[in-house]
Amino acid sequence: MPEQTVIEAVRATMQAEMQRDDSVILLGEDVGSRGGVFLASDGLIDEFGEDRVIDTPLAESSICGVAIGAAVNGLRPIAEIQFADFVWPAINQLVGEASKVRYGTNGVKTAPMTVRVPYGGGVRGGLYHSQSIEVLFAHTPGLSVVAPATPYDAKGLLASAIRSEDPVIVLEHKRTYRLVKGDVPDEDYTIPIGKAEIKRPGTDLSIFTYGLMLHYALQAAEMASAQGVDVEVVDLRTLRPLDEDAIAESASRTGKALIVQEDTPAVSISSEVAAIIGERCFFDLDGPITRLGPPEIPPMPFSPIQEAAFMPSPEKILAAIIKLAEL
Amino acid sequence: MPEQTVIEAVRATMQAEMQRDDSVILLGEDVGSRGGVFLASDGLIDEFGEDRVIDTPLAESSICGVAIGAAVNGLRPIAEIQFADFVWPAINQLVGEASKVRYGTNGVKTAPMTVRVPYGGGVRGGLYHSQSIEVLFAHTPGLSVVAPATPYDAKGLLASAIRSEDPVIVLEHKRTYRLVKGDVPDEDYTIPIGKAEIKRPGTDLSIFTYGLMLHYALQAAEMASAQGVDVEVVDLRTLRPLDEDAIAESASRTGKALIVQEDTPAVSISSEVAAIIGERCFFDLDGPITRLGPPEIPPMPFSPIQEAAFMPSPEKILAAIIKLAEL
Amino acid sequence: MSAIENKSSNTPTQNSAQQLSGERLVELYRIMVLSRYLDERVWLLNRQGKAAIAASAQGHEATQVACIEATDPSKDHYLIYYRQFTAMIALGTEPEEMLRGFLAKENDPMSAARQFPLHGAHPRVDLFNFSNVIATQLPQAAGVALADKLKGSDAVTIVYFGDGASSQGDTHEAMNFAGVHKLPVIFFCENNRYAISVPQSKQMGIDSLASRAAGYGFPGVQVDGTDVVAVHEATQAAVERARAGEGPTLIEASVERLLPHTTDDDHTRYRSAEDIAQMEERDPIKVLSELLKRRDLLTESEDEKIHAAAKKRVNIATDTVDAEPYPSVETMFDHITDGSGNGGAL
Amino acid sequence: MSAIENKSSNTPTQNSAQQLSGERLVELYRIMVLSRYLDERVWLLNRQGKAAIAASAQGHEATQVACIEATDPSKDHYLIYYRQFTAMIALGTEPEEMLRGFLAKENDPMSAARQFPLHGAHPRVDLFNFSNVIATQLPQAAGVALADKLKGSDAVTIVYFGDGASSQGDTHEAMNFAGVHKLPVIFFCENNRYAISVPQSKQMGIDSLASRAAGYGFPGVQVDGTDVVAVHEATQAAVERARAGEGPTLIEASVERLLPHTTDDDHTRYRSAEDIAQMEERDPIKVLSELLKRRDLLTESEDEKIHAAAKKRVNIATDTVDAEPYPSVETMFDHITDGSGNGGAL
Ligand SMILES: Cc1ncc(C[n+]2csc(CCOP(=O)(O)OP(=O)(O)O)c2C)c(N)n1
Ligand SMILES: Cc1ncc(C[n+]2csc(CCOP(=O)(O)OP(=O)(O)O)c2C)c(N)n1
Ligand SMILES: [Mg+2]
Ligand SMILES: [Mg+2]
Repeated sequence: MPEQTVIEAVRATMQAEMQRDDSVILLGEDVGSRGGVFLASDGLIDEFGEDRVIDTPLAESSICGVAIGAAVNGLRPIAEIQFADFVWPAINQLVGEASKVRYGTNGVKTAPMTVRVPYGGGVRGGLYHSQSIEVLFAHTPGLSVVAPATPYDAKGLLASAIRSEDPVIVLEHKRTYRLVKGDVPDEDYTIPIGKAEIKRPGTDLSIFTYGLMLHYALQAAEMASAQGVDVEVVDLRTLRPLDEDAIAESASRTGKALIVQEDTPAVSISSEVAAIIGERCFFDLDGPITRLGPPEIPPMPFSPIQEAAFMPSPEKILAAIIKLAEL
Repeated sequence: MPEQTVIEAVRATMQAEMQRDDSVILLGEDVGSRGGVFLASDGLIDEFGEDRVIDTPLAESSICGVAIGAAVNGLRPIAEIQFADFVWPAINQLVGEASKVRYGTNGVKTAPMTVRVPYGGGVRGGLYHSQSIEVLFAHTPGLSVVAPATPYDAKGLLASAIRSEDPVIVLEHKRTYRLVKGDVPDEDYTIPIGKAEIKRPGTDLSIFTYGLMLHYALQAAEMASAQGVDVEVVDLRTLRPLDEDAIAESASRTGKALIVQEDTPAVSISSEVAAIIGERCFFDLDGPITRLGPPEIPPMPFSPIQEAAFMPSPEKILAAIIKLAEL
Repeated sequence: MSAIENKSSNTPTQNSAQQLSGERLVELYRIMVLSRYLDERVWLLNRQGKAAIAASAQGHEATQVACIEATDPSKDHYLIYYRQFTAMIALGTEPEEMLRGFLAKENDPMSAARQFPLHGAHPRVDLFNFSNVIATQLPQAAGVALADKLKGSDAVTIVYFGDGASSQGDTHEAMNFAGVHKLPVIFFCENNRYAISVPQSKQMGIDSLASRAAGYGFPGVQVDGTDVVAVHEATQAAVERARAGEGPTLIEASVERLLPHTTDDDHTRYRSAEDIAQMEERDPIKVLSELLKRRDLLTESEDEKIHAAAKKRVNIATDTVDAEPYPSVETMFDHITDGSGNGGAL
Repeated sequence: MSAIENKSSNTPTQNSAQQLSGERLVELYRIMVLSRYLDERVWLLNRQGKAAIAASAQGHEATQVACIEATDPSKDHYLIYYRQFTAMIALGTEPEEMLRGFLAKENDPMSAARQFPLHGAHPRVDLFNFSNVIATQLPQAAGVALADKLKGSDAVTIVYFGDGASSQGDTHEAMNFAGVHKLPVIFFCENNRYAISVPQSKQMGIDSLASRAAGYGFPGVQVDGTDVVAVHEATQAAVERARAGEGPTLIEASVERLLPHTTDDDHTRYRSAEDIAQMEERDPIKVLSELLKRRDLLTESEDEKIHAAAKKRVNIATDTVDAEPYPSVETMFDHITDGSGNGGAL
């Protein structure tokens, strides 16, 4: 089983899906001869040509609007948004339109499309190359939102997204692209959308997280184990629909919930996970439902010192674990 | 003290603020001789002229982008988005830009602007004239978001918004415009942004809500009182920043929390309120943190039967009160 | 080809593939009259409290029938907005089907009463209108056309929009994308000089939208939208261009919005009495009826029969649909996502 | 006035208010050379791991100094994007101040190291750049100009954008709004034929952006962006128009992007060797240096002195800023909202 980085898994999956199905096309800014700014589509234009790997004009609303139209008319577009911070111009087409194609036509039309959105910080991106943009998508009925954190999950969830009959937003944490390596089987597989995974079983406390923070949480869990606290780490993986049963099961079992995210906390994924636990696990808990996130300031300063202060870290997570475990 | 509807209070407040301060201008679609589609600006063009009451081209991104530029250059624009469902094209200018003007320039520039957004359903608006759009705004550092539910609050919060040195999103529930009447003093007053209000004190259970649902919750509370349950109703009023202290105080005091909203629940205001309570009131609660909202389907069908089934109602709220009170 | 052309039936095009026959002209007139009666009925149903909202096509009928007539419904794609009432009828939507939308009945063919009338997707031709949000359909149309181009199909995509919609960023992005890729799409603007209350002079700093096409590298044509023959010719030329792989065309049809914006509007608030009065001469039904009579294609009594038949048809449809059931609550949970596991629950 | 004009210094404008003196030409050259050295230094600092990212203005220098020269920094407004490195210097930003942005130092004047270099707002002239998000500045510029118009000020707003930015909906909406209201704004496009790797042919279906202005009811001018005199004249005409209340102008300056898009890019991936090689002739420093010498405004030894002075200036600035402190963590909590109660907590 070859080891790949996340970005390698993304590239290989797009390639495999384009080989598998002629109707899969890729469109976005610089996805052609440049191969994408993160090289996610490196070489694909050589293999599939300009018709299927389309360098679009610099206009995200039309990238997504064109993807909707193409999807409705028989293709399976993968739209790449260059950085998550630039998805805002396309919100109208994604949240307003794509999400309701099936519902608004009572099932006559569907929009099988994938939107890949590199997001997140810790890359010296400053205010406009670091944002987490999951909240609105995760809130919107009719959309699915996945956020793989490992090369294995990146392949399985991206394949599911491309094969889905409905729009799927794929959030790829850009810091994980080259940082995170892992085994990825050559053979075809998918991971069902909507399923969390326990990435580390434990008994004393459950961490719920996703994206880059999964890796920090796993590191913190190791450190905590040295201090005698056995932490379970649940990778949400899909942000819409959230795997409510898996969340409730883990929180009820360990009795303590810590939710860790990189996005600012107010009205966010961590709010929803906390609400699910507060409603479903109330009688099983033996500690407050705790959230760890960055401060409520615009994410995130360009200054490396301030960026580090902004981001949750394994150390900050460890501190939150110990505090909650000692209650 | 004259009685006004919500829309009358909105109109009178804009008029008073424009009289008070020459730099206040109004811009949006049909705000001129049409007086706005809800007549919020009825007559204002006659009093203030075409320079200060600007019928814009049909383009929300530029309405908000122009407002930012005008605000940065000394005006205090009030931008009207005709229906909340049409705010999506402006997200880039509001969430991406306006929210970070002060922060991104280290305080050198500010954008004192107000964006009025009529939202919400129960008006036979179907999928595209009924949406609740508060989630993303309430999530975004740098923005303030208010959601007045009464004529008195509409005046006080709109005046605060217009006088704020930073961007404020004012969410006006369009169903309340003509439905809700109340006393509004003639004299000048403001209501601080960030303060919830207990609209009905009670001892057994706290309802947290806002917008149209406030009125349904108050009706439900009356009905519950006939069944011996004394319900407190907290009007959140400001959605960013949420009044965390008021929320925690009420929930801790009554020991039971019911959060009611019209927006679909996943990753929403009700998630955040539940998370605040789950973290801060854990040891004071004697029942699960309960949320009542519509089903997770695109909001909301045009069919009147389905629309009614979608919306929370006083009866549904009462049922949730009784269930939670009996635990 | 010059960037902007002005077309009217007084300047017949030489190379037009097919002139409209007298018979077809009368047939189009018949559809227009039916549309007008049905449109009036819908407005009445609103006043009776039965139809929550309606936008009227009165004044736009000639443009819409003539445009559809130049296309091929068996393969072409139509992205409409809320004002293509007549186009829907021309594409074969029965009056009963139209009314089911307005009355939010269970069997509304477009959206099963989830959406406003005329929104959703047509069950028999590729006509759709996903949302009320102005101009979103234009980039979608470019995408539809892109798919045809990649598939090697010679289908044409026609996308309708208003003068107000021209201001949206999406309109620009769509035309730009279509221009770069020379897509088989027709951008069809029904310019009635108003976006609700906002007159064209506050919407754009120019007199004719057609002039914008030059900025995207394809032709723009302005045409009198009350003139069936002129609209048909302009559309036919655009369709030929598109099918031949030569790229998009922007057509601007000048029409009048005879009624207020929707049943919720009162245009006397913002239109002068003269402006309202002058529209009478531009009523496309009047214009075409006079033309047909001038050309001896229609007698007064045939005209009366056409009107009587339309009226009767509308009465029957109203009675039928009025008696039909509303959707049940349960169906509102259908078709959110495919629910197969990929794409997930709700 | 014809919609598109092509200007170069070979066709001198008759009514130009003020011709550039030989002295000023040399002064502009001096700024361009300083900009070039500083720009090269920043690139080097990136390769040394000290500057996280840089976008270069190399190739755009002539356009930027000439444009600024035609404006009035004491009252005009400048909405830049990340490539107006030379414009910032021309507007009086000291090399130390520029470097503080690149090295994310505490005293970065634009944003206190919260933002990428060149983003934020200038402390002394009304120059700002709120975000990295392409084209958002254009509607903002229309708003700035609207405020001036309402206040009765004769200030002009200059907003810069690239060829890629022309595709965004915001660009269209801004030009349309400005055209309707005849706002005192200059839409200044630095067209370097590439948006990162996407060539102009994939960005638009036309050869010259200036042609779009006709669709908004104001003039568009295409100008050789390596030609200081031509850019100055075109800008001066636009400034006069704007100050006189006659409305916007679109200026398209054709330039070369001599380096890759940013320090993160490698343009050999997508540009042919010939395409890269041909740029040498269009290097604006070379072009202006030759012009000055041809006109006897500059000797070889004076030129060398200018280069030596610039180099020295950049060295001093580098040493100074390198030793300066980074911001403290605490300051990242400043200036989120005013915190007065109105506008809320945080
Ligand atoms: C994005 C958006 N903004 C605002 C509206 C509200 N609205 C509905 S129709 C309309 C006017 C449209 O005018 P035009 O495009 O000229 O079409 P017409 O109704 O005249 O046919 C407006 C402003 C909307 N539906 N979508
Ligand atoms: C909305 C948005 N989309 C994408 C990007 C990523 N991006 C940064 S610069 C750039 C190319 C800009 O090209 P152009 O406008 O021609 O300016 P140039 O860099 O050539 O001066 C892109 C795609 C962005 N910053 N903003
Ligand atoms: Mg119109
Ligand atoms: Mg460029």
